[in-house]
Amino acid sequence: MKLHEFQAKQLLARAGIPIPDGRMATTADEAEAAARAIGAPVAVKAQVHVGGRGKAGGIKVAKSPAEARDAAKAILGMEIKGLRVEKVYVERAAQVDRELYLGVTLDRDRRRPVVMLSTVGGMDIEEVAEANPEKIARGWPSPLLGLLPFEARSLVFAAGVSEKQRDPVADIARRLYSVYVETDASLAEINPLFVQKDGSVLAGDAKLDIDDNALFRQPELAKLKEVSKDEETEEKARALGFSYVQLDGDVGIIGNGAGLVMATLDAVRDAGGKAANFLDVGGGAKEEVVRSALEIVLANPRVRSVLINIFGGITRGDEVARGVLDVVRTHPPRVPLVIRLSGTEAEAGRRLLAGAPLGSRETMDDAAAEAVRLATQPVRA
Amino acid sequence: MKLHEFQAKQLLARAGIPIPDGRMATTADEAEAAARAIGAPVAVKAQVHVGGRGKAGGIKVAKSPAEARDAAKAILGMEIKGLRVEKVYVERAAQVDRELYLGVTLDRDRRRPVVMLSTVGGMDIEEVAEANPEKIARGWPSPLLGLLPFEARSLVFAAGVSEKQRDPVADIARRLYSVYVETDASLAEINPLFVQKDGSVLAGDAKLDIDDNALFRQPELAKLKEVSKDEETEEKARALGFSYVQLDGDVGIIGNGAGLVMATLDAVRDAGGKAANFLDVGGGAKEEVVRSALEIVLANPRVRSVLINIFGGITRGDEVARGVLDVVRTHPPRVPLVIRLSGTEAEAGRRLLAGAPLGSRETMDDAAAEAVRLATQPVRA
Amino acid sequence: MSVLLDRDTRVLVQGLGREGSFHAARMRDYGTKVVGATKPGKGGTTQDGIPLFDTVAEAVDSTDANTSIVFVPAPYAMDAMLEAIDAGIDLVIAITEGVPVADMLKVTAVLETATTILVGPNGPGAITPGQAKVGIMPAENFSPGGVGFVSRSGTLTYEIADLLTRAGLGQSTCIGVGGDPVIGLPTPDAVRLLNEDPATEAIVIVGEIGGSAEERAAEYMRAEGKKPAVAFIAGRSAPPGKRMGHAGAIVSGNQGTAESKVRAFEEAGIPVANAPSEIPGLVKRALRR
Amino acid sequence: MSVLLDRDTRVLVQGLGREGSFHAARMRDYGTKVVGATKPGKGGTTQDGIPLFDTVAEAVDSTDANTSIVFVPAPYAMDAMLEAIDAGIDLVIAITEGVPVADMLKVTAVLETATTILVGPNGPGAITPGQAKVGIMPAENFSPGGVGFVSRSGTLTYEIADLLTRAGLGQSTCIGVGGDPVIGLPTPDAVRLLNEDPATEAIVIVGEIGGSAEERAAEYMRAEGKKPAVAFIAGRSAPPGKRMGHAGAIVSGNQGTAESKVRAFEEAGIPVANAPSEIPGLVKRALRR
Repeated sequence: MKLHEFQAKQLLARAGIPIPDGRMATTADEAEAAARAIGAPVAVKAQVHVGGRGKAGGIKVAKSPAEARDAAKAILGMEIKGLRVEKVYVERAAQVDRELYLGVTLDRDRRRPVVMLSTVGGMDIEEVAEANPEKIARGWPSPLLGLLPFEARSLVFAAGVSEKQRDPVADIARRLYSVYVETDASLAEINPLFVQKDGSVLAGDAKLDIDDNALFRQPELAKLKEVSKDEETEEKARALGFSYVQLDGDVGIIGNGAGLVMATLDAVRDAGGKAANFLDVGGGAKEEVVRSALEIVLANPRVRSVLINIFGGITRGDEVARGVLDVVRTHPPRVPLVIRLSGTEAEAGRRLLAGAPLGSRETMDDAAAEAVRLATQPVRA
Repeated sequence: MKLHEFQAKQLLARAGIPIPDGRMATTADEAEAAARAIGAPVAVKAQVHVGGRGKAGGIKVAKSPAEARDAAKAILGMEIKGLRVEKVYVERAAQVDRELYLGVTLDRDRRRPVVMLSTVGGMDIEEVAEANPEKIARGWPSPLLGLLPFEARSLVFAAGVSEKQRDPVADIARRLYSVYVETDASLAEINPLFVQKDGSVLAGDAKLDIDDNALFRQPELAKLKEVSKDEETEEKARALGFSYVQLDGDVGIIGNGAGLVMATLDAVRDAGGKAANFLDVGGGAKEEVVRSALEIVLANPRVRSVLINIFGGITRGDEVARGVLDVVRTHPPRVPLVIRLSGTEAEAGRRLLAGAPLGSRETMDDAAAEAVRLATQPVRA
Repeated sequence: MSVLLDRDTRVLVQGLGREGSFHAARMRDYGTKVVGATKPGKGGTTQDGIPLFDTVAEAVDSTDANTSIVFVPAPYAMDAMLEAIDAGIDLVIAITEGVPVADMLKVTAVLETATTILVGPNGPGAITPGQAKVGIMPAENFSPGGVGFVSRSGTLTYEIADLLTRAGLGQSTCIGVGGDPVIGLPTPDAVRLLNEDPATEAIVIVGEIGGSAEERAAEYMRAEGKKPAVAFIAGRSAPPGKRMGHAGAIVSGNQGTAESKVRAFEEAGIPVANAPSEIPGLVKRALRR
Repeated sequence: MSVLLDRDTRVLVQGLGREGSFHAARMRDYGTKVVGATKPGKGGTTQDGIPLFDTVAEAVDSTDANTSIVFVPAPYAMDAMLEAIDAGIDLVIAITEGVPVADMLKVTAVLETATTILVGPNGPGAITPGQAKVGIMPAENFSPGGVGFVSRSGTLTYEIADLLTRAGLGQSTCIGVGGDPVIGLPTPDAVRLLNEDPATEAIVIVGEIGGSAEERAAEYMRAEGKKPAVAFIAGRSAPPGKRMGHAGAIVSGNQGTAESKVRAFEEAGIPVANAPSEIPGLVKRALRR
């Protein structure tokens, strides 16, 4: 779950990390008032859950409250990577001398958090990571001890932070690490971390992604959850215990188990088609589950055929078949269905499906090929 | 550093441990008002930094505010183990069904904290520990992980806590452990932990000793430090960097290094005498240090001779001798002095001391014997 | 011979709720020795004929359990795993989905200094066909034999086991390592176990996009491989930057892409199947059957 | 031969303040190889001819230091010890007084899985006379020989070393384990090192009231002792319940009393001196000289 910059900054400030004075605004009027209260110049910044808003024009500097009003007018309602901007954060502009990068995330291979610090922060940090990884100093604190003072110190020396900023940056690194731990974050990032002309250090931007699995113990953060329009379907699926990702093809996919569904997507592509979505129904595939899954998949107007790939494990294949039959008979879908059952009692299941208004195939490859073929046919009236 | 019950209970309450409603009082009037506010019956409890106040009459139950007034009048000003009671804590009386014991302290041998839980809590827990140690369940949480839920659960099962109290007691154990860690305690104890007639669990008493070495990072607790009259000398010594313990003999002792001073005390006893104190001046033994140490030792009217045992290590023996000579000449002490110098340049030191108004001996045993002999002579006019 | 599980495996069930008791029964049906279960407060009683204990330590004392399977809900899973590790259980298999990453970081830090092997969480468990099953996989799809099999995925494991079984290729031990970003026995470690197992003649490695476990497994096999291996990577068609169910399947930069994994296996001389259906053929060719 | 320290000891000083630089000079005077010191921000420069480094890791890389001595103030001592452990230093000797117990509990928990030996804190350090001194003891009182010597106390160590030296009894290695309740190398472990050291012919164990380290050392020697030992316990005359300088010297119940310690040594056949002055005689008798 992603937090907005202003939410993340509040958490950083609570942990003692210096941030610029700032206010939220949802209208141009509010933005102007905020700029007046804070004192110009200010930065007016789109609050959306995607990266790259700077390059997309979502951040403007305003020299006066009136300019802040204009900036907010321009940014509010703008679309960034398909997301509509509904809030801006108005913040006192920093006297930037240099931009550092500071981030904490998971290093899967080492099974430890990794703290990254670089003196070449800012918008192009991904390119730095790619082209000059040595410019990013890394440290791997023990999850049992936290980021120790000597580790933070080693980082600022390794990154080559200037003498004057060493202590404050090491201090901020330790505080950011605490935020990472205390909020169950999967990512905690300050980029850029400003060094101002007077030598002071200030969080320019802040990113905080929270581990969804830990929201049960982060009730305050869970309340901040926002579902943007294009995430509504994924959210609906999640509420049903499904995992859904929208893609840009036309073959709807339903399966049980993430790996199996991914393999199904691959099979569709290998058959020359393109999947419209990823949908993992998780454990079990009874009637109700199949019906809800079909509803979600068919809500996507681009879907022209649906491929159901179920491995009857503990759940028997014949039971699954009965569930699917029930759905198909009572709520006939608008596009052709192909089902492939495997595992326990799959043959019995396939026998039940014989004659039903859907295609049944024995292997994943055949089923994918059939679903792709059906997607290219004219839509039924 | 010891906290009073009421201070410890505030910290427990802050950590979510249930405590009875209570108020502080320093006069009988206040105690009566407190009892009225809380609602009788109440317990009126002396707040002094010693154990065993219950057996000494420092706790009285009052059925009405008027009784609370009388109880406070009786307890305030009373002496418990030499300490004058200046505060009482007035607290709603619990409906006690059973008394448990719960404590966290250091297990030196295992180098881990030890959590102890027993269903035979109350005033005689020390005797239980002695006679029936198996009645106290123990757990040793990792200092890196804290007291984990399963460890708290194991404790309540091992101690034989009744079913209804298992979850609340395990919960209180984990919270008490957090208090122990967060306050840098050397001891965190709830004894008794009341099981009330309705089955609820409540901290009857609370004890919290804080590691003096950690007070630098516990500013809130450091403020609670109280020096009682009989601790004033020890406190004064501590401020000078000395370590002083009052004993009940008549040979004053000054030495450098805790082990050496203890050995000196032993030597005095082996020579048939009794030490008046333990005083470790720590590193170095220059003039000023010797003077301050003598002042502290001689403030004890029972002292009839003083034995100074200094190991000249990095500090040279001749320098120490000069320091002692200066003091003896400018501030002649009221009782005879015996000095024993050893280590670096000890012989040179002894040569300097020859002829000075003090006894000088080459070995610890001889010096102790001489100091004991002098202590038994009539005091000089 | 086999790895992790065999006829002497003695299983303790942690979390005998609906799911736990269902699978405990299935494991017993398979012949696995289910010797006890923990249910705090119910110690001394039984459920479905399984002796219950208040704590894992007590259960181990009474039953000599050497393996545990964890079904407790995610918020309590870390505690359950740490309790099992603390009690000296040799093998802990965690089925629970949705364990916070921070909890798993603590658990794996503790594992570094313990003798316990943890498989999972968020996996189907492990099975040595014909000997013991400690997991939730449908046993029908597995058969005894010489193919060792490591997978990050649940149903895909069953699918591939089914394909292998139908092709006459039985399995030595199948290990579902789990789909989470932080797991107890990552793919390279599981592959190492099979590589060193005399009963395993060939190894099937089923990976997914995300992370670099497959790359590390390929690297290990290139350096130390004693037997033929075949790989499959699910998610080759996934667009970068999208999560596909497993939190682990986040593609970032070049690392963790299907291409990077396929290349790593190819460089290690390990053929990569384009579809699960190709796996049995590749295994047979690798075994020169 | 000797334990902990020898001619190849290469010392890094952590905390080159007033005390640190004073003792660094004394150690060099003794012939100890002081190869560097940490002073964050001063890396690349020197102080009193000692090369300075920003971090312990850098210092180890540049100097091959295998030992460090910690003088940093108590609030930062845990960090310094953990930094040295993290950098793989073999032996860390912590002089610092007043380290919080909670910090030491963390450090000793980390030590359990590290290869580093920590001596101290709150002790005088260690010395292998004639080879290396890593500590604050006055070197004049020590002389090379065959008596291994473990003590919880500072000046008492010097006193006894002085007595031994005057009696012609040189020392193999003297270890001041430190007076705090939680230390890196408790007396029994230090005794074990000396017991297994071929250069040590006899062991002197100087204890104090409080804790049960002496009892455990006696137990160890009873079971495994390969050479004669002599003990001394300071604080026999201390009244129960009083603290005598060292926080460790708290007598609680029967454990940790002088009586309990003396009895433990006597049961292990180890003579206990009534005064430091008796120690050399007892050692000579034990060695049958």
